[in-house]
Amino acid sequence: MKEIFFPKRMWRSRGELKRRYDVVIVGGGSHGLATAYYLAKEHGAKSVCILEKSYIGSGASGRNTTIVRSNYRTPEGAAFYGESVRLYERLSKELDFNLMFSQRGHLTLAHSDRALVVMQERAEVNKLLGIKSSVVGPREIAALCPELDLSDRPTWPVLGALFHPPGGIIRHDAVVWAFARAADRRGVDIHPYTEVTGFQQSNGRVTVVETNRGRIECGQVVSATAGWSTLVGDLAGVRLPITTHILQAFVTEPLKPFLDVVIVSSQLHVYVSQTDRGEFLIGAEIEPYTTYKGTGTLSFLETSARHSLELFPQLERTKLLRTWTGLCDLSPDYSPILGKTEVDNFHVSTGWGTYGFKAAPIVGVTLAELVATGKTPELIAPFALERFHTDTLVSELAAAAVSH
Amino acid sequence: MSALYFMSPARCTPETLASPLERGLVGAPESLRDLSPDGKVELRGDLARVGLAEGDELIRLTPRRGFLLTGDPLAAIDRSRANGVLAYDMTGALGGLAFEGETLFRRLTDLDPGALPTAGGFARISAILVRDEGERFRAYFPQELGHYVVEVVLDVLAGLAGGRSHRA
Amino acid sequence: MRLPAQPGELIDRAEPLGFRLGEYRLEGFRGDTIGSALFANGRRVFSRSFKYHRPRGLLCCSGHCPNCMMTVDGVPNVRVCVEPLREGAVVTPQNVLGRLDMDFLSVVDKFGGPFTPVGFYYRTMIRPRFMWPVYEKFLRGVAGLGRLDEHAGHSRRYDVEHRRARVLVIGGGQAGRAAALAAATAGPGVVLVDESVRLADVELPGVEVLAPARALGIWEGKLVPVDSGTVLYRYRAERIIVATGTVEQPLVFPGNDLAGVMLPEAARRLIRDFSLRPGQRAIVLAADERAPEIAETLREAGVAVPRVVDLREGARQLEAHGRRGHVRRVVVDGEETKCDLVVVSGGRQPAYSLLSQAGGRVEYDESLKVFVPRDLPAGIEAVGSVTGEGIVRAEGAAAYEGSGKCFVCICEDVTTKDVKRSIEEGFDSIELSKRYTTVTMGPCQGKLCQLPSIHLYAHELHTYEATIGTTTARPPWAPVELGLLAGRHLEPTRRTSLHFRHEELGARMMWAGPWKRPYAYGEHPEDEVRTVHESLGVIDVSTLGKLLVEGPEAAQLLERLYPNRFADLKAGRIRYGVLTSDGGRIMDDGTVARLADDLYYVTTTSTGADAVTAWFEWWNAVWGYDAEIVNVTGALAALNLAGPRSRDALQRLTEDELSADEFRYLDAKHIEVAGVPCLALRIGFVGELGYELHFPSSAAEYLWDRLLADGARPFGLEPQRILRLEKGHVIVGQDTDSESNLLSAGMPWLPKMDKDDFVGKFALEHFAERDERELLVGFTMEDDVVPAEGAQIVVEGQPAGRVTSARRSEQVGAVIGLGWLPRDRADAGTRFEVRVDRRLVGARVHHGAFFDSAGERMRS
Amino acid sequence: MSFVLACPHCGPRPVDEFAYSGEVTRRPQSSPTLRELTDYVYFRDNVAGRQREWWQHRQGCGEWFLAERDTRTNEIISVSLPKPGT
Repeated sequence: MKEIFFPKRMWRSRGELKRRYDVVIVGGGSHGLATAYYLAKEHGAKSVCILEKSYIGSGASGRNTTIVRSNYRTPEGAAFYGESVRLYERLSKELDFNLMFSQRGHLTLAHSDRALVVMQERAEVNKLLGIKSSVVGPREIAALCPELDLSDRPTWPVLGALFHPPGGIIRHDAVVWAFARAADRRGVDIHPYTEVTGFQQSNGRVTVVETNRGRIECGQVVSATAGWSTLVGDLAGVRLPITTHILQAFVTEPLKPFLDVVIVSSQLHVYVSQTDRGEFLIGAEIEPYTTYKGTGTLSFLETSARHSLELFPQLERTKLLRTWTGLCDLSPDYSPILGKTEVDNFHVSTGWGTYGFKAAPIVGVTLAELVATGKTPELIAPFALERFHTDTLVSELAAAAVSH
Repeated sequence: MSALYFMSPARCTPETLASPLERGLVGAPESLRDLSPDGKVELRGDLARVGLAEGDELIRLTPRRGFLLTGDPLAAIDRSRANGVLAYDMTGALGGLAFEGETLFRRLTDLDPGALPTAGGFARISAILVRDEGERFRAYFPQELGHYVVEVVLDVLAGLAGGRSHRA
Repeated sequence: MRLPAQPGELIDRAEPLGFRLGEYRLEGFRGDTIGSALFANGRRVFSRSFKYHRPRGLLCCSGHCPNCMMTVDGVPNVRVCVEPLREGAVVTPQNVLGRLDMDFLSVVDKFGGPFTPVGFYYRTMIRPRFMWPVYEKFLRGVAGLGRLDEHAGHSRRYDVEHRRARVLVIGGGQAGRAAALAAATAGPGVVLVDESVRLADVELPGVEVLAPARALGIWEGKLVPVDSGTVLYRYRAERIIVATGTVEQPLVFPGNDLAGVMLPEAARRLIRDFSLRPGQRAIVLAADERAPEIAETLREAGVAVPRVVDLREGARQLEAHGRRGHVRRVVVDGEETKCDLVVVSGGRQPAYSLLSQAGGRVEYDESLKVFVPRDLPAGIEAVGSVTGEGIVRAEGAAAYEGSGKCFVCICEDVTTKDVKRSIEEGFDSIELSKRYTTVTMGPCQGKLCQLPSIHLYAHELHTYEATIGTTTARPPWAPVELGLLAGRHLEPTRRTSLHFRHEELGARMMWAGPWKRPYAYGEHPEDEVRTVHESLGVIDVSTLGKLLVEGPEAAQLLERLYPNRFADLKAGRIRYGVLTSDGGRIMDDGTVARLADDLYYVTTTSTGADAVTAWFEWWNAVWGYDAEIVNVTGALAALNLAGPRSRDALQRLTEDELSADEFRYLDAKHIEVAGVPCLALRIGFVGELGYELHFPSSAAEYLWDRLLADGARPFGLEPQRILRLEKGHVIVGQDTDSESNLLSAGMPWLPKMDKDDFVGKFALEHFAERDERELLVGFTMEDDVVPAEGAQIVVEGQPAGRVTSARRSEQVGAVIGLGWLPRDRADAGTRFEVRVDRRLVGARVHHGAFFDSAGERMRS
Repeated sequence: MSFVLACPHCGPRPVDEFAYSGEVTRRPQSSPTLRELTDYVYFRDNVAGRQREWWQHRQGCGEWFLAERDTRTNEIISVSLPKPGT
């Protein structure tokens, strides 16, 4: 609060690279920064740095649609994301930075009875794990979101929804900055505009991280580079089951509060929320082809505008203001890949598809524990890279399509 | 008797047949014509060996895949198969619609009207488009989407006429 | 109020138009914009700003800035400076608590300053946690601009039109027109797009002029959508010439947002287009060469111009003061001048956005002090001032000193103080600071604030603009209505040839994948189940995917696509088949009938037809067997006639012999039914004696009518689901998911592991070596409760499995279902518990069919 | 609409008309180890650069073909019909 009157630096300005760090974290997004923060806070790590090729939060952390939820299909996923939401709920206070976590409720719409069954399954799994989640009918939807077109007019009328009260939106940049500030204050060196160009290894371990600003000796390495994790993995000789795709979103001009809940439709491949600034934030599904080129497509704008209007015809004269894209790492089972790899001290956080931002705090907590203790926490054991070698997947596919 | 004789509407007693566009086109402008009952044959094989009868129209999609629009699909199939080209009666599979106006065409598809016939995206589905003299076009599309296509075309026509929707 | 007729004025003084502003009735002329008409009626304050609720007036008069945003006829955020006036238009101010000239929320401006610096919301309202929703509600309430009418919608018709151009010229200024004319000499296909209504009547020989219309962006494939109001023209161009000119830049000084501070073009438009005097007494402040020219324009319109300041001469202090939001005086280096109009020119920034979207590089030009486009991709050209050509370097301070709020970004109310503070706090790159201060993120999307803010960053960070760089230019170039992007709302819907028959019979239609299908025909699906068990039902299964596989190597192809065997299938016989991925997962299922040595007829699930066709074709593109794959799904209708009476009923309509000996279970035969040639398959998904008739779709209604006339009763999808569940038949995609394989889903008998190869074989070899974690089995409930599909099987309080299908069966006399259970609980008779409505209900594992387990009825 | 892809038969068309089927992989010849199998089923090169990949002109002629594309720019370097059995 007093920083309102006496501005204070959020973090130190970029310093020189040290010759050695115990832990080198590649990627200055929410995952990397959270891992650094919890390493310093929970495990007293003194020698940690973040290497970010651009500015902090420049990748997926700053390009997602800010939705947070935990109503996953698999027990493994629901337990994991459930813990993430619980951490997020306490995070503003812990980091003394208002992340504006707005738990206004999250509705995933069903337009077919098949979709209702999948929701029923998610609701049942969630309830057993203590996550608030239930299937609701049109009448309850109308009470939660009177603005939604629940008539028979749309091609795909709404039949029901999965209601998840703790779901909501959060200010994504604030999460990045708050973790960065907290990590910085605990001695983590954040190096923006520092790109990793290679790793030197000996005896199956990474010993040196090479960057465009020089080399660093390292104890352990964490790669949290959504979009580019294949390339960083390649540098370390770690092959990943990942393809890279673009995800797009747009916002409209700001309007007075209109929509309180977060609305998602898998059938229409669209999700809609209204930010605290008043903009409608609308996103869709990833493009089907792999690409590293972050330009958007007109057909995305057309299709998601059309589908948004099926849900909210009132928005037809609302103006689209700004569009953007981000890169997503897609895993074969739509669950993340988290933890150890076959290179002994090289750990990954990847395969997040479109769900990574929701998991930032719990990724930080669990990866920090792994790095500090060498043991994989139980919560993330199911998400090990090894599952693709042993063919024991954790499939969120049935719940996927679009489930933001 | 061919093993595929159950594919051919031409082998049905004529009074048993209906068109998928019938209901949609009730009251529609005369510029729209239902071509669904016309003979359509899918060809697989060396298209150069297909023998064409008078009035037959061959649309080549690939060197080995084409569509034959023909007045007598049964004869066309026999002729093709005799020449070693596999032929399938798609008369019942495809709805057909003739329409007029390049603007109407442009409101339905991104395809180049100067590069027809071809197969491509049309009214958010896939269709074979043919251009006749002047601004007259034909579209052939999956019959199960026939009602939808008619609805879209009538809706676009209403828009071109300054109306809001053909239903409103 | 108006000046004498100006040459080329846009208004038609002969045609007055009445409109309303709140409770006032006002008048303007045809040709006016709402903005010009309001101005003519003496209105100077048009809106209240985003954060501080400061009064704002016309600034750009070009539709860029948010200063004139009002609600018009219920539509919020309309830039009235470019919105044509209509008779009867109802205009209301927005983002105001009270009146435009007396906004109670402007208290934020007066007192909030020290409490609401940039990012204040990140620092406050954190404790106590339970209060945040209350704070947030307030924050949301004061944010946003216009208010959406919740009953609006479906008010306009929007269309999309695809067009082609040999040369598309964007921008109809001198350079654009010249380029278009030059291009036209080479032939037709030249189109010129311009935003100005003035271009609407311009005739250029050989050029199609589209105006007023706005190119929204340049996408890959030289795709340019053009916004013309209610039609979106999607141009595909061979060559694109961008002549978008420049955008006038404001100056950054205290009081630079007061009503009466205008850009030169705004003053010029008011005078030239609408014959309005923009003020009585003006000061001209220019950082470029245009001061004399601007002053001249104003004087010609009768505006007194007591002071013209060429800022290149090095003024340091500059501030404007006002009363109630209107500018009243300007102080330059201590010298004060009274005025009601300040025309500011901060130079001109090339409008490079489209070029940058198209892949061009943007570079800071040190000599011009603006960003210019460079290295354009092939087929994209730029002409005129957008290239920097003809621009005179503007010289002035990044921000002028003085007292009062000094705005870098008008849209978002970002002051120089905010920017400085963000840098102090460590947000020291343009992208970071943009996200923190929100500079350039408002309605103008940086058109009026990107360059000034970059100058400011460079100044504050003691570096060069070139080092700072720009933020990424993304489409659209200007805000665009969602309705226009959406176009028409109709979506493809697959209907079977019997769709209207189902509707006539009162069926409740439901979505099943891309198809509409009958759920049931009456209120009681169980009645339809009974009909099938007892007499004769008929269901429309035209949605089944249907494929022909034909050729000398058709058998080899199928042999390799399916885990089970098809090469040994005799002509005229049918076999069930399941398709698996190469990872061994179940993808689809259906029947395969061999019609001749080299011809197979394959059915797939209703949603699988397209995917299976593509799957077959892809593998065959890899393998190259001499076989053709033809999707005939739509060509054929299919009816499943089921029930003990089906043989007799069908026999009455055909002369072909249907006796149990002649037409056996799993036979495929050609028969003629009521004059319709059919492929009849004797199969039994629903467990009763049955025939599936496949025949030309155009005869569907006829044959359906005949069967109904003969006593067959239609049944829908829901009764079919009950019937198949009684048989323990699996629905792929409902009972199986993306991880299910043939061993876990209870079909270990299906794959023929002695085949050389098939898709999924390698994976199955490995599955066979491990124990599946869970198995798909049938069960009967102990109580008469029907668990939801998706209900959890609970072991020690934890989810351990799930119900995938469950129904009450009259025939079985119990609630039956299918579900996934842990391997150690999957033996027949094992008791387990399902969670139903917060309690645990017992159930027992049941293997095989629940009814007629020997399959005598369907084989009868 | 994104980039334009040239179908070997129909010529340049918007990418929305095509179905994408991923990078070209090598199927193991006979009974692979679990490691070899999962490498083929799940793991991808996912290169930032030239990639050989499968496309089908789903809304047009229906042909499956191979394209070489630079995934950093979406530039199509070449398209070709598959040579079966190789």
